[in-house]
Amino acid sequence: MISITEEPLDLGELAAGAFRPDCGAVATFVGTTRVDETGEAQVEYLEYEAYRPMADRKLEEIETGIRCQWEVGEVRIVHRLGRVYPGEPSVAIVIAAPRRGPAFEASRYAIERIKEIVPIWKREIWSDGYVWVGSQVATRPTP
Amino acid sequence: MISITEEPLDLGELAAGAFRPDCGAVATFVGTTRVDETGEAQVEYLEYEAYRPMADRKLEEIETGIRCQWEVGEVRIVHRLGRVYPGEPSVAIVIAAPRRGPAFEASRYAIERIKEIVPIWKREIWSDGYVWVGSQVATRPTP
Amino acid sequence: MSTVRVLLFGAAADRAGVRQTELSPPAAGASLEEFWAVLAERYPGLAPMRDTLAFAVNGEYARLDATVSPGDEVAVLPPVSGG
Amino acid sequence: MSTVRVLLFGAAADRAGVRQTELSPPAAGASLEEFWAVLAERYPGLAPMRDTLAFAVNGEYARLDATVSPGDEVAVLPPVSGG
Repeated sequence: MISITEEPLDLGELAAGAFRPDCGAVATFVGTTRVDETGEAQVEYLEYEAYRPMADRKLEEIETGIRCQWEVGEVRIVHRLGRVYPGEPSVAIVIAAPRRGPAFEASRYAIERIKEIVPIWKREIWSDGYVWVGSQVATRPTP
Repeated sequence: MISITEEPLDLGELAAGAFRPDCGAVATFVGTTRVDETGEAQVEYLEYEAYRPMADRKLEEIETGIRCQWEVGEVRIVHRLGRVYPGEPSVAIVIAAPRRGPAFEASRYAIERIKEIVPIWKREIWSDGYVWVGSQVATRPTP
Repeated sequence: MSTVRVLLFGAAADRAGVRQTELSPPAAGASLEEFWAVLAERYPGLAPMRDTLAFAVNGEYARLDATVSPGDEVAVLPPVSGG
Repeated sequence: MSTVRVLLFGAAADRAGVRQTELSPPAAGASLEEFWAVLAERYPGLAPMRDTLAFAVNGEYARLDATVSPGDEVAVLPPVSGG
């Protein structure tokens, strides 16, 4: 199950739905907005945008890549868009598999591939300007 | 936070409590009772027992081992005792870390070490007898 | 349709000052690289980003030697930063 | 206290037919190995498990050459199967 959404992520609900009697291992990963501080300034929130429907297709490709490489039961990937406050999850991955090795490996693979190929961008909104993460484009004073 | 309990595990609650603004990655692992079937027979439930307080101390050692090897914020390990039905979680591990590599590695390490050193045992209760997992001791007919 | 629809994202939209535009390919059978030259001329703020950008044609990553034809959708993609 | 408290778990308790017992060490300064011989004689069902068992003395894994003294707690641990 692949989803790109503006709604808050509920890991408990997402994981609970992935439990299956034939899967003894459920590995999950949640990425949250980490708060950096630079002197007086701080991150107020992050803003995510996506190129859809390409982003949806790339997430589906990642699920397909997982199913080709590992024996897994459930694959759930949810990515948030819009405004995400510090400490809130921006991405959640849940992999249920018969055995734990594939569950761990597939969840790690999913987040690495998301960061490589899925056309989603985030901007840190600081108290003194913004920064496009991963690009040298910003309005806030250089630290 | 280390806990050995007869209560059901609530992953959502456990993970939610681990989110921290200085930790951008939360990796979790949940082990559930996988249902095997052998011909007519099936696993009705599992029964876990522990040598306490040694088991508690070994879980604490695992937390210490994690904190020595990786930069992590929160470490939460909960293991159930008593009767656990198929599909129910028997163990939950939550690691919150500033970066995802240590979160993944520490959660994998935790489950591997639990299975190596923590004095906890499980018995599969089948419709036709029981099996001590990992020992050649059983009352059910040999498959 | 004689033009190409151009979508810009993230820092690229920021630098160009637009999120979407229409542009004609410079010639029949023009490559993405030739199309980029026209785009960068129109939006000079994009030019310095060149080496960091990826492109998609009709929703799939494309190389600079891909052909851009009228009716296509070209997306300008800064380094992705999801997760 | 002149005896050693013995705790048995999992398949070992099953085979011995008890989960807890008291036993005197065979001699002053006896090793865990010597103590095990007495235990296996008392509970013959345990003997075939020998190579699979681990032991703890006073709540920590112990080697067979560890000393077992009156007042100690010895635990008989089949292969752990938590998780």
